[in-house]
Amino acid sequence: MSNLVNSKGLRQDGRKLNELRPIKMEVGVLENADGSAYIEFGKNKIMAAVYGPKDVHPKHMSVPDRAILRCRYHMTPFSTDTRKNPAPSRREIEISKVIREALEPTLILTDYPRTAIAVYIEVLQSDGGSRCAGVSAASLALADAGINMTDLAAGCAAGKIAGKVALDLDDTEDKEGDADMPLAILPNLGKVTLLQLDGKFTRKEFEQAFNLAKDGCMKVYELQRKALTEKYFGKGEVEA
Amino acid sequence: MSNLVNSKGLRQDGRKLNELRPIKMEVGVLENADGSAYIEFGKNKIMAAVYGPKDVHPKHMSVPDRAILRCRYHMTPFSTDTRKNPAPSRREIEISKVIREALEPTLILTDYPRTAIAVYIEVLQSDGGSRCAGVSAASLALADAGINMTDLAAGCAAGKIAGKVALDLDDTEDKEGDADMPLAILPNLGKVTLLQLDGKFTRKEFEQAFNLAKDGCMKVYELQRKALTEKYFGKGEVEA
Amino acid sequence: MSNLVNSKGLRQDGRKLNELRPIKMEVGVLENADGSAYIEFGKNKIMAAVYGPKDVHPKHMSVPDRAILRCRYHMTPFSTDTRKNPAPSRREIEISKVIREALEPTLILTDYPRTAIAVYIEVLQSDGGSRCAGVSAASLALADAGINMTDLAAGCAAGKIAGKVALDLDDTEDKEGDADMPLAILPNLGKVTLLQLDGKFTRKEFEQAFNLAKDGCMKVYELQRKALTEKYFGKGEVEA
Amino acid sequence: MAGKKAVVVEHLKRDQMLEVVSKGKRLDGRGLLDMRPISIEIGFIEKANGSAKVRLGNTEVIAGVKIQTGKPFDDTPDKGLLIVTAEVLPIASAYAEPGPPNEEAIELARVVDRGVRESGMIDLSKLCLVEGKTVLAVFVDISVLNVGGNLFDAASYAAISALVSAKMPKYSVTKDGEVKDTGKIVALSTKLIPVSITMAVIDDTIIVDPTLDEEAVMTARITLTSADKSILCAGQKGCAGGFSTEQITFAADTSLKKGEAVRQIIKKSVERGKKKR
Amino acid sequence: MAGKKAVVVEHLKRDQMLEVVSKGKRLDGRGLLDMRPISIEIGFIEKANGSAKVRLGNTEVIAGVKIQTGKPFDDTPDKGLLIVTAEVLPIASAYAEPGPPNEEAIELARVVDRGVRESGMIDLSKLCLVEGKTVLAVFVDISVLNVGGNLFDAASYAAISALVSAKMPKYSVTKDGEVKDTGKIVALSTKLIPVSITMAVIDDTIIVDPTLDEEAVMTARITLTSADKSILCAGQKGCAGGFSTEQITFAADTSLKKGEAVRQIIKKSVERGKKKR
Amino acid sequence: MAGKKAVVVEHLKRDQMLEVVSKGKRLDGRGLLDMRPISIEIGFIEKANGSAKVRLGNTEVIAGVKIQTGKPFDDTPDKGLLIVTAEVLPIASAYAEPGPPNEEAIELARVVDRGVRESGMIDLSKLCLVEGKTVLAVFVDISVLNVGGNLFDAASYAAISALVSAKMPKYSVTKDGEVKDTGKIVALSTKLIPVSITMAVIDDTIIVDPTLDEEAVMTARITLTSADKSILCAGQKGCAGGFSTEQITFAADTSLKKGEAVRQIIKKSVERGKKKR
Repeated sequence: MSNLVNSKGLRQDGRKLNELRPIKMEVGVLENADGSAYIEFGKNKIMAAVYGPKDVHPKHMSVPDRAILRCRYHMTPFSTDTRKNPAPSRREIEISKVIREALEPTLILTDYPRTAIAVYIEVLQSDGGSRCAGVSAASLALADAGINMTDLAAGCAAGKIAGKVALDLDDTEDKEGDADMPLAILPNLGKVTLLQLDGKFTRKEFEQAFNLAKDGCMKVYELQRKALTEKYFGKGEVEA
Repeated sequence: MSNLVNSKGLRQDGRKLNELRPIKMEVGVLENADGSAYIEFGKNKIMAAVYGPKDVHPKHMSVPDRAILRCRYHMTPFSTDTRKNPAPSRREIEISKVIREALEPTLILTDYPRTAIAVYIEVLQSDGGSRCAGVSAASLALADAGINMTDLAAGCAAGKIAGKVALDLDDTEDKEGDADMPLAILPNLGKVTLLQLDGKFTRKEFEQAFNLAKDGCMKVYELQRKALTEKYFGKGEVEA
Repeated sequence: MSNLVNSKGLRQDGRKLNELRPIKMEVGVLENADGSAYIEFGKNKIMAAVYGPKDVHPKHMSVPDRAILRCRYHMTPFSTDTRKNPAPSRREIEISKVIREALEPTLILTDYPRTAIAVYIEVLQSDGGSRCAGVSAASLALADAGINMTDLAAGCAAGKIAGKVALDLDDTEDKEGDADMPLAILPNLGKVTLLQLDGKFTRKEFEQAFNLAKDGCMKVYELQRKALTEKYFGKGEVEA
Repeated sequence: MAGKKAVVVEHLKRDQMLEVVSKGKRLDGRGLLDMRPISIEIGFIEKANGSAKVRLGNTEVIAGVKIQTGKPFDDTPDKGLLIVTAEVLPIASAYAEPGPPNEEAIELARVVDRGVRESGMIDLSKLCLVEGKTVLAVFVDISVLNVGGNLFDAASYAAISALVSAKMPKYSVTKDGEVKDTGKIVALSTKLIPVSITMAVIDDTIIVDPTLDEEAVMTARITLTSADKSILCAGQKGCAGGFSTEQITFAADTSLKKGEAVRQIIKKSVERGKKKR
Repeated sequence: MAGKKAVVVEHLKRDQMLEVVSKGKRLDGRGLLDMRPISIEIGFIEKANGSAKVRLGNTEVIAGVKIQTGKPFDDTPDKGLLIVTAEVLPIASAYAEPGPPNEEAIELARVVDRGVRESGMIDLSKLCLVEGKTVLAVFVDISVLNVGGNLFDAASYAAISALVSAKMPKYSVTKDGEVKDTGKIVALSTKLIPVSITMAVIDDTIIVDPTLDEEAVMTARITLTSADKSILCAGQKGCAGGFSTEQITFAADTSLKKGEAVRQIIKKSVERGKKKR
Repeated sequence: MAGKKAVVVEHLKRDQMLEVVSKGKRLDGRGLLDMRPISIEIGFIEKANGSAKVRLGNTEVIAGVKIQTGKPFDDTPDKGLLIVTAEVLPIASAYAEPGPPNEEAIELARVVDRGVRESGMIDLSKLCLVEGKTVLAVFVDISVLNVGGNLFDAASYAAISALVSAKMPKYSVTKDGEVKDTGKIVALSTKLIPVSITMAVIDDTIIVDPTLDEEAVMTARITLTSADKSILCAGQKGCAGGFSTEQITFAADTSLKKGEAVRQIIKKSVERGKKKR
């Protein structure tokens, strides 16, 4: 029924079920932004930038004892197989919200009263799992901006293809597969701050996928740390 | 040519030409609203709520010596035969305006300087005459909110079907009939505060329809008083 | 290939290559506006009005040491061959910008700190060259409003039809021709403040067209002066 | 929006206005039921199928009619379309802002639309070319050039005059349902000339055709449109005040009476327009 | 938007709420994993193909289902359409403003949509009439009448109940691809009853079905939808806080367990609704 | 929007900038008519039909080309569509806000569009598949990643490079007008490489390719696009200042001359891109 996994247990791009796609991260890629990062996650190509802390407009939106966090996840018209209408879709609005909520627990917003911190995530090319890669890039950009943080947020999804739980689905696997569960975790705080589920899991598969995605997040976290180290002490680009 | 009135002078739903549809009113139906009312007028099912007096945003819209009145008449997407687009139509915008102007003369807005009073009318199911029923429900909600008032506004339409002047047209009669004239009156102040006309009346028919609609409004007014009495002294629901 | 120019070198409406269409200007045509002007330029019929200097809303948009200039170029739905959608098109937004930039150097905006001056150009009927005619009318309206100015802005286009450089293309010539270059100049300051180019010119044709358009602008300028003189000393309407 | 101006007018002119109205007069010398002078210029927009520029006192309005082929609505597959829009251009008043139509402009368009539609002046079923597929769409776009009181009537007269004088291509339909422009020009077929009359209540007295100043102090407004000498076909009450039963009756009589006079003006203007062309 | 209210609640009730939760109780007397009373009225909107009015505690929601013919999406020419929208009506809360749906309303609609779609309760390929040309579009429009905490579950129960009880015309397709209403009424074919269960974290403790006050102090929220006793089909974590791994596991178990109870309530309500009609 | 920044720049750098320009130099060491370094990466977006990432100084822009079937406009039934959009992404500058394109972004898109369209580099009549029914639509979407002065040229080079290197499916049309993807990939047919050159006036002197700081003090801007060595095909003057006649003449000459140099860079980048793939 599905040719997503072959007889050797390999996926269409040759990966094993528990294998991540190739990942590349770079911190500090944009000149104007206060902080920025670029991530390639399989064919996903995503740029994240942070502006702030800065004044809030309109003023009555500011909060006396902390910064407000704004987040936009946005896909460029050329990022998808069929051209995407430039106006923000309902999907983009929802993802902007869950990403903001995934990032907020990492930030010490009370250090910046009455200000706004804006996180912009631009998907230049998308290929399944862009919200997870977006979270990871945005967290790097926040660190690059020097915002006080208690942890990084690292994102990775797991799903089900051809009846099997698998790590990090690409576009085809997402569309033709059975289920997808994007996750973001805060490795040091031990918290799950993004979790969504599309598709059917038995109770057991749910647990398997959750653990697999968590492992993926930890690998992403290692690369994030490497990328930050490279930026501040090394040559600035990391590949997995 | 038209089968809206049969040989016995009865309409498709069995009503006489000068007969209202069944009416049900209830005051204080919503928990969060400062005032609220629910009306069934034939198959119309309408919820009205009042919030305020409250601060005005943006501030420069406030008026130093009185409250501003806001009004939205809105149809839910499932309220009409064919699904209604959720965005406000020009029709809804116009009706919101004429309803606001029908209600305003009943309110002592000068008692609430620099504030806003918001009236929201939600048509859950519509069946001809919804603007009149909406006015009546909104007026009850204003009373329920304890806003200082000099009168209630009571609404009812009269029209022309099969060449005959008739009270309170339903959807089919409105669409297949010859004319419709929605009315709202202030019974104690003796004022007409809503009047519209769609369709052809001779001068005499205009007068007949006007008087018939006025009689209808008076019957609605009696039910409004009953509903308010029930709410504050009795069991809370009235049927006609 | 093209019948835009006949064997005698005349255009479809009988004009020579270097001839303007009939022009009519009138200053002070609208009662409410602080300044206004009407122009007929061929079949173009354009009304311009100025409101201001006036308070800026929202306030934070105001500039402490000068007035801000706002400009809207707008086509009525009936102004074009095929009905124009009433919503502002990208074309109208662009033209509004270039017209504002064409007018701004004529105004002593520092004389009106913290205020706004609004210029509205309404194309009632369009026929090629409406942006140039719009600039000319707007400049008259600004003068009529008594805004302190150092010069008038006079607009006229030149283009290429049937392989020949020609002055002041009409709609058909614009669409079927090879190139169009709208221009606006400040005759006394000797500045070009609007220039656009659509279509192919050799380097030499560019120069010819530019000079031809400049001559056209000078003729328009003479009519502008006449119209202002007529308004303040004479009978108020000028024809060319 | 008009708040600030209204306040000023009230303080300066309110008493004065009430006084003259109580004596049966108006500040501009008119009688209570007199219209201001009406001038109608037919065919101002040559590129439109029909157009009219109307001056009613110092209110100025242009209406343009465009007739194009289009698709019918799903629930009326055998009828042409009538689409009326109105915009108070920002050139027209210090209180008009550019942008999408606000509730006043929407009400204006819808009241004009109602007069045209409900009078039956245009038989929409005659505008059907291929049932369910191709019909004629009649766009009536109204642009207010100068706001000077009583936009409803000025806009209505402009729209009606533009429609009555409209010309359009004659279309033919081939056997297999293709619509072709025959190249011939015919008049848009219209019956009746609906006429709206707008009245205002000032100091409990009804006046016809209010000026901008009168609108600032009126407590209620009513527009009643007659299809002919004896038929009323559209109505709209406005403003945050009310009418007595007697005032409604009086308004109905007044609309029929004054409407007939305006109908003659429109007819003559259209005739004059025909000769000019 | 809800900022001001939240602050007040925090100061007055926060300590109190944390205290009772730490003792395994709730301010309204419920146990930590108890739902509030659920009442479901089927068929409230007679004109809709299906409808349900749901009361969950003091949250009130109506969902209406409309089924109409339409065009399929280009990339799924053989499938019907499912379109879910949600609006928090301005009557529902002092913090709800009229206007286009904000991010909360969009998330609400999309989470409900996910539960319906991913459970497979509706076989969209059965809603295709003419491939690439005509399919049935199922609109599920959700209107929140009163905001009282846990909109996700109330909206979901309303939508599911409306769908399960929906009736629609039976269409036939002629040889040349024309779609005709046969005049017969059939039920919308549905399999399964997906049930969402929303949980919140207060003081590191998981509670089920939070009230408005509890939402004001919760640090994180999760909605997990089960397709049946053993299958999870949709999920959404919300709010600016997180869950531990153990809490996620616990939430999954809780969703399956509590979901089955709610499933029975929905089934009974739909049965009762059938008898009434 | 850029108000505050502009003020700061003026006070700090204005005098300095005017001084060096008066000596025929630039703050960054360039000569008056020198472009900053240009780097063009072809094919950065593998999923697009064509794409290019351009760096011009510290301005960074990506353009993606998507080619899809669509319906022609009514008035050009035999021509394909060219649609150019531009967005200054909010990552690109502290002064860029998310939202629908403002007038700057609209002007940017339209000036790029004009260069492509008026040069005739794409023969739109070759993109017609079935007259009046199906044509190819070429979308050129431009995303500005970093604002560093002279967006016009950077955006234009990105768009042109993306178009020149674009590949697309070969379509065939069956006898009864059905469009089919043959599975073969062909290049988008282009003639010419239009090149825009943007110049600014500072202290009455013309400079080429202004930086962000130079834009803050320039009094006028002009973009002239050449189709080849000797033909100018598009132009746009900007900013609230003017040009003398001599300056216009000089700008025309400069555009043709500098344009030819940039044309070679684009050609080479596209060649290099072809080899890489």
